[in-house]
Amino acid sequence: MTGAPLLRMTGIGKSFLGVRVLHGVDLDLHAGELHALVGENGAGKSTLMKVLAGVHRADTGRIELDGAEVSFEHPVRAQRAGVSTVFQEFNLLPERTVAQNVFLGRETRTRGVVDDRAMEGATAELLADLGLAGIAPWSKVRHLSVAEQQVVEIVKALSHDARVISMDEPTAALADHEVEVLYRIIARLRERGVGILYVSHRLKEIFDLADTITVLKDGHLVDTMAAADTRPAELVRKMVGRPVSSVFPDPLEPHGERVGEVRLSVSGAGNTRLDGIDLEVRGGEIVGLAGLQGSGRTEIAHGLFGVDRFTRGEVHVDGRRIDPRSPRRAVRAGLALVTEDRKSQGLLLDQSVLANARLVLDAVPPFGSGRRVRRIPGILSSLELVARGGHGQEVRFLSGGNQQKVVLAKWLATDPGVMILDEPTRGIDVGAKQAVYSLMRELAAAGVAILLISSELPELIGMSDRLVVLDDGRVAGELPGGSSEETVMALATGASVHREEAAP
Amino acid sequence: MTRVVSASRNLRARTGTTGLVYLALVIVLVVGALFVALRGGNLFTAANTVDLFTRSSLLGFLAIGQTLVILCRSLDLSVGYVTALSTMVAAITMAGDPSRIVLGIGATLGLAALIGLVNGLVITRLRVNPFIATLGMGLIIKGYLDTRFQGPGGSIPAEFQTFGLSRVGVLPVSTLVMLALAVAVILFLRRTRTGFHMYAVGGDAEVARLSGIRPELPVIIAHVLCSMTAGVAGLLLASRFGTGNTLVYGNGYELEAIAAVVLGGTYLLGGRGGVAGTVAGVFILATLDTVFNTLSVDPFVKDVLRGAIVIAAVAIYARGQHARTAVRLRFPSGGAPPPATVPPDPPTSPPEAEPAARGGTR
Amino acid sequence: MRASRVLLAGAAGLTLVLSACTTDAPENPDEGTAGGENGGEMSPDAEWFDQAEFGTQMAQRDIEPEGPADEPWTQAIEPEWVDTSDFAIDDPQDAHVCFSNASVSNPWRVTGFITMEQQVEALVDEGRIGSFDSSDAADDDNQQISDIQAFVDSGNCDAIIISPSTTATLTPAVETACESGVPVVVFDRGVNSDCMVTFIHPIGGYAYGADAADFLVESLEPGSTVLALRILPGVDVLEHRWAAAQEVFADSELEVLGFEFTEGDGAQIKDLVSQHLQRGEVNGIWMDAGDGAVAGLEAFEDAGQPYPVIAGEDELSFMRKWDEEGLTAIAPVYSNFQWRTPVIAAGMILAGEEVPAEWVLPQDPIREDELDDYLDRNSDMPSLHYAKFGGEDLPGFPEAWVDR
Amino acid sequence: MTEPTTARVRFPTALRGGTGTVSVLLVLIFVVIATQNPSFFEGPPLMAFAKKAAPLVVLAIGQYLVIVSGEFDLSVGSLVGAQVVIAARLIDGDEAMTYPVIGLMLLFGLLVGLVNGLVTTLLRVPSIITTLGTMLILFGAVRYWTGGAPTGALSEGFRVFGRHGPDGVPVLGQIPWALVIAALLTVGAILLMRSPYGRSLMATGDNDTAAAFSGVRVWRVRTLAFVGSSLMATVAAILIGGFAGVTAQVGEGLEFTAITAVVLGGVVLGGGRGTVVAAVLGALTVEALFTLFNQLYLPSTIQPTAQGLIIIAAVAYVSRRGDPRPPTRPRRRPDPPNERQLDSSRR
Repeated sequence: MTGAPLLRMTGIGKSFLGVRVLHGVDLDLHAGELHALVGENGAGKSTLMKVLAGVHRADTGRIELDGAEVSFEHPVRAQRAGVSTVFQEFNLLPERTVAQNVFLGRETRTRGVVDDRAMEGATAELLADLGLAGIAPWSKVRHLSVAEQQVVEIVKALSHDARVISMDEPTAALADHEVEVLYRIIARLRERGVGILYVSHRLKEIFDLADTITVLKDGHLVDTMAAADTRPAELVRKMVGRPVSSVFPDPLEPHGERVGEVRLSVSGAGNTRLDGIDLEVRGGEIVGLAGLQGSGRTEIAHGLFGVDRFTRGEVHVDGRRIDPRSPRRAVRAGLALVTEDRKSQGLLLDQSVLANARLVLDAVPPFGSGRRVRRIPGILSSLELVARGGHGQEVRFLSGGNQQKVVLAKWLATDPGVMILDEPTRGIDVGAKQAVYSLMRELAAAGVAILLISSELPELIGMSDRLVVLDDGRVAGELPGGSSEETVMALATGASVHREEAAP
Repeated sequence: MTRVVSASRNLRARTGTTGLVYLALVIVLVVGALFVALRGGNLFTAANTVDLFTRSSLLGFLAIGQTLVILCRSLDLSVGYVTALSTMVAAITMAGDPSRIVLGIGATLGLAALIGLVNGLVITRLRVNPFIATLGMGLIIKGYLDTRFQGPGGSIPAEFQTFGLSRVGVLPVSTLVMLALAVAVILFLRRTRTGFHMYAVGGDAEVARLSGIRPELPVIIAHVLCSMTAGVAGLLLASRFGTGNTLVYGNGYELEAIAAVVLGGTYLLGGRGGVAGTVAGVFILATLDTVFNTLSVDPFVKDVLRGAIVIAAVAIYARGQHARTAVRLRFPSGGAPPPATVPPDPPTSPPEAEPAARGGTR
Repeated sequence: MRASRVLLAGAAGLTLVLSACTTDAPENPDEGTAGGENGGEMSPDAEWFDQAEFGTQMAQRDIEPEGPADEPWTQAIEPEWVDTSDFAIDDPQDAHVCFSNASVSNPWRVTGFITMEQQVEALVDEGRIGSFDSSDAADDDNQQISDIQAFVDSGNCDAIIISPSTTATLTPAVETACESGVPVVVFDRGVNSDCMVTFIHPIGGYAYGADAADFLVESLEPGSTVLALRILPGVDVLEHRWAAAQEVFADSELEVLGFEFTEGDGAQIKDLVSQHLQRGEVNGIWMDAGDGAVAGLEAFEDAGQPYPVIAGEDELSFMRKWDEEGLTAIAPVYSNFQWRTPVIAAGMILAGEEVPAEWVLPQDPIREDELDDYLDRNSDMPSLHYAKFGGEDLPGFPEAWVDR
Repeated sequence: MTEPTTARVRFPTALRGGTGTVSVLLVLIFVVIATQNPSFFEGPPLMAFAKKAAPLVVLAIGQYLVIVSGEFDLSVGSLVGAQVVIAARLIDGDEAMTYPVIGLMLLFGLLVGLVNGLVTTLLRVPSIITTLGTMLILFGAVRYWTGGAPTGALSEGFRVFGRHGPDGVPVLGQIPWALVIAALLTVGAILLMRSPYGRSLMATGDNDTAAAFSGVRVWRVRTLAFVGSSLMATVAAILIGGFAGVTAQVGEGLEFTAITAVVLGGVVLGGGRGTVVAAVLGALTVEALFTLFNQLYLPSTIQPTAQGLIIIAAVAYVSRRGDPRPPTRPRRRPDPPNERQLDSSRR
């Protein structure tokens, strides 16, 4: 990479609520380069991208495009300047067509009227350029699969004649074979001289794709290096900043009555998105559910919890067969589910901490059981919840970590026998993460059976006693705790090989 | 059962809700004609056809405007009052003088637009819930009308009465104007940026904002246009009355218009639907009225039937929308292992075929 | 943000202040809104007061109508007979009569419409008409215009009866109906046209309002206070009643406390009367329509005050209350039996018989001496029935009115 | 969204969400009334005010339950009218029928609420349409049944609740039963909102997905809210019928007045925010406003204008007051196709 950079960010700093999340980060991006931005959750990658996209304004630092300083007050300013962003959340209107979404806000006009044909044509061209002629520009977005929607997002970014595209975990929602498509798209973009800023947790992708890697940690720039000269282990060490093992607390001495008993067993369970799921979790055990996004981890949690019902197979909790037809039944059977989407599925944002924490007790008989309700303040303080307004504080004013503690308190209040944690540390800070880890250990020691779902492999490996690896809706295999990431990934992705072989 | 469901789902996939609404219209026409025939009548006489069209025009104007507002995820409960005010403004401005017709139209639409602007600003700038903002605006206008006018007033010149009373064949002029306006608004929604942005703001204001749309603007424009269509409705009423009448606000036009819009398949929470469906919704209601009239149904039974039919129709649409959520299925309910082609490599499969295929498997 | 907050607070405050200001600011007389407190300068609104018409109606009260006294619905005051032989048809027993009704949205109209249906049955039995069809516009002028148009277009109607919902707005539609060549009968509220064969109505709103107001003037000491309770603004028949009352009160020494619009809702009436009673004596109540009169009287009971002198209507719950409590009262009448006349007129027209061009029916208030008689005659009838409904001789009596 | 909000956080909870605003407005109105008519606060007139306001308070409580769960109930006005007419027709002046008919009215209210609730939750018809439909159906059906105008008469026993009360109380004169009933229902509603059901209701209005994930049977909770609203409308009908007897127009437009009252109390349309007390204060404020207009001899025709201005101003003030959220609900995500949202009518 020689010559002047296409994009140069220097000394970018940003604070939220008085907490600094970026400390003077520098980053250069050249034309045709793929620059990977890595780091743990909360390291500041997304914030940096949002600063670049014009969603947030940096408190300090400057951004130069082609050597000229730019300032983006609004995402549209950034887009006009040729900096487009593919966010993690879809920014599409499901009721509008692909072409209408791609050109939203700057619809093509011919003689003063919006020209759908022209937009569709242009979209088709963009799609064809990427070798994706299969998506019809006139189909409504809600008819598309996740992967297709992801492609539409990229096309939308491209349609601005973008010279810089930043992508925030673009493969997060994609199945393995769909990732291939993304690889092809990225290759084309680079041929055209587009600079790509790429955020991902998946090391494989990073080493497959990146020219340069920048590591962020706790908002600080750790290092920027050429991918070719970097070894994965070295990268992980830089990301974590300390030996991996020390991050996760050690198991505690078990003291619960039910330790060792099978508390949750699933056999032959399936529905339209899962098949032949066999699973067993014992009291005191943490079982990790590994697998790529979309491999069926969350679906298992939802199946157990009666959100999406299993249509086949059996579920036993503490030896009793249960039919989880609704969350209510699951709760009564002693299950708890910490959902992955905290805000939309877990919290009542306008209600107080206390109202959230006692919600399940209020919703499921024995209603509002006084003894359990009285324990809630104790649970909240043992979780070290920080709320300036006390327990009457509305949850929406809390930080992500404290919000997650409220969700945990809500479930702890029910004294669950089996706890399912779906991405329990997503989007929360390091301190809160530690609290979650310690809590899991304590619960396990007390005899709770824990099923842990996480996209962060180190976390999954570090916390789990056993790992059940899923691939495309089925159990691909089981691994002992402490297995290497490579083994897990091989199992999680290996099934695609089988499938190809099995195909007629 | 399953077969019927999947057939209707396939149909829906091809034609969308609007197709379903027109199907409902046809069903209402056929069933209505059958009932009338059983009583020895004929629903499709020239007289009944004229009646049906005439009934549709007034509601049509109001419902077209309401569609725009609802598309933007707003609501306008003031249209009945704006209509009443407009009849007075038109009649008093024209004062029976043909040379003042243009002035009267201008004054009416101008005032209506101004009211819509205030509605839009109160909703977007002062962030008052549209329900309350427009209800309040309605009360304000009601108070003004009751205080300022005592009963009918003004006079509409005979030339302008052609708008309300003349017809071409079986088509009243007002219906033609209503249909022309519907076409214009359809074009507005499909061919202008503002129209596109209305869908965007109604669908997801945040996505719209991130795409560089000022989310307030489409909402304000929708309210202005909605009030103006209420103004046109007022002009129509005035031309039919030959005078202005304040008391028309008591006729519950706003709720009927909302019912027509929702019957037309427009989603009450915005972002989905359109004027074509609304026109069908209006014709459904007008057909019901004509059928009830031809059958001499008791006026109170009319209300009962109307209420029940609106609920039933919306319930049917709601079922359809529920089934439409795209779900990727790996395993058909039988639990057979996934064939290698499912899920297909998405970018290379024709997406149009997908909903139908999904409909079939469930 | 801050600025607009101030703005809002200001707007709210301003509203309060403005509303407070109106207390003593005199109304703009041009606006014609006789507001609450300025009852002292009583004079009728120009818009609704027609001195000539007022005079005519005052005179008509004292004219002996032509026709049999026991059938007031066939009587007419100073009729000008017109020839209808052009409209005569060969077989009236097959004639189809169409009726466009404004609505049956109040008890008076409900009672009247039952009477009309019973009259139709009687006429059909007599073979004077063949069949009858009605449409109901639910008080929607536009709907009624469509209804009339539908009758005209259908070509099935041998006569069209119209009870217009609003005088001014229905005029073009009635004219269209006239132009179709079918005989048109208009009753109750009129239209601004004389194209119809006959226009049937009782003497009118001025007479009604004056009957009530005259009674109050006679029965109350000078200087007594009177409260006027009205239903809605802008409805001509009601406005005429009030205009006449204003005319009468202006010449009297009664103090009119003001008027209130009640929408005919008992709860509103009772609340408004209670509030007036909190502020001072009310000696008389004038009402432009009697429904809800009982609620108004209850306000006096609940406040522990003596009953006022009251002008109600010939509605039965009021008349029974009057009887039970021995009130000083009058029941002005807007003759409900007028609902019989249009169908009879239609039958006469189709038979080619002469009818009055303007068929003015008698309209006599019920006074104390007639009270027992009318209560007797209507003893089976429910409340919200009108004493002078005039259907005692019809075949369906009394079940049709009792079981509604 | 996450701006520092220390200033607001220090506000006592009771003053947030509009309760403060409506209290101030109510006091302001009472002060103006007092300047116009000092005798207003002398017992009897105040009790007369309470008697008149009680039905709206009861209706506002019912409407509050529905609004806080994220829905609307437009059918209450028609229901009040229907219930009064039913009572008059069935009692027909017969004292012995009073209590059986009241029982029947409550059953009918229950039925209407169930229909509203189940159609909204299970058939997924937006509540504004459902209740608009029931409004039309009730309006038409009752009039069809009685031939257009109410028939029959209420018994004195029936009218006691809305019209009378224990007499001879010092200073106040008579304490209307209506006031007692409204007060009891207010207390009951406050307790209800503190009960597990009330908390589940509030949770449903805030975020029905999260509530369902926590084991709340969303459809049931919402349906019960509609039942509550209809039962309250029935009680209001008993009070209104008792207060003023039967007239043809009874109940008309009450649904909008009730919604106005609730919103004026700062209860947010869309659900999840606001208190019973705020709704009750809102109802009192609306009634006080009507009284004020009257005391000021404001021409009754201009009253709607003032009412409209004050409602808009009050709601604008509440929504301006430091709520950093946009007025709409948290934005709707395009549902990721492989993760269906849990929703109310799944089960």
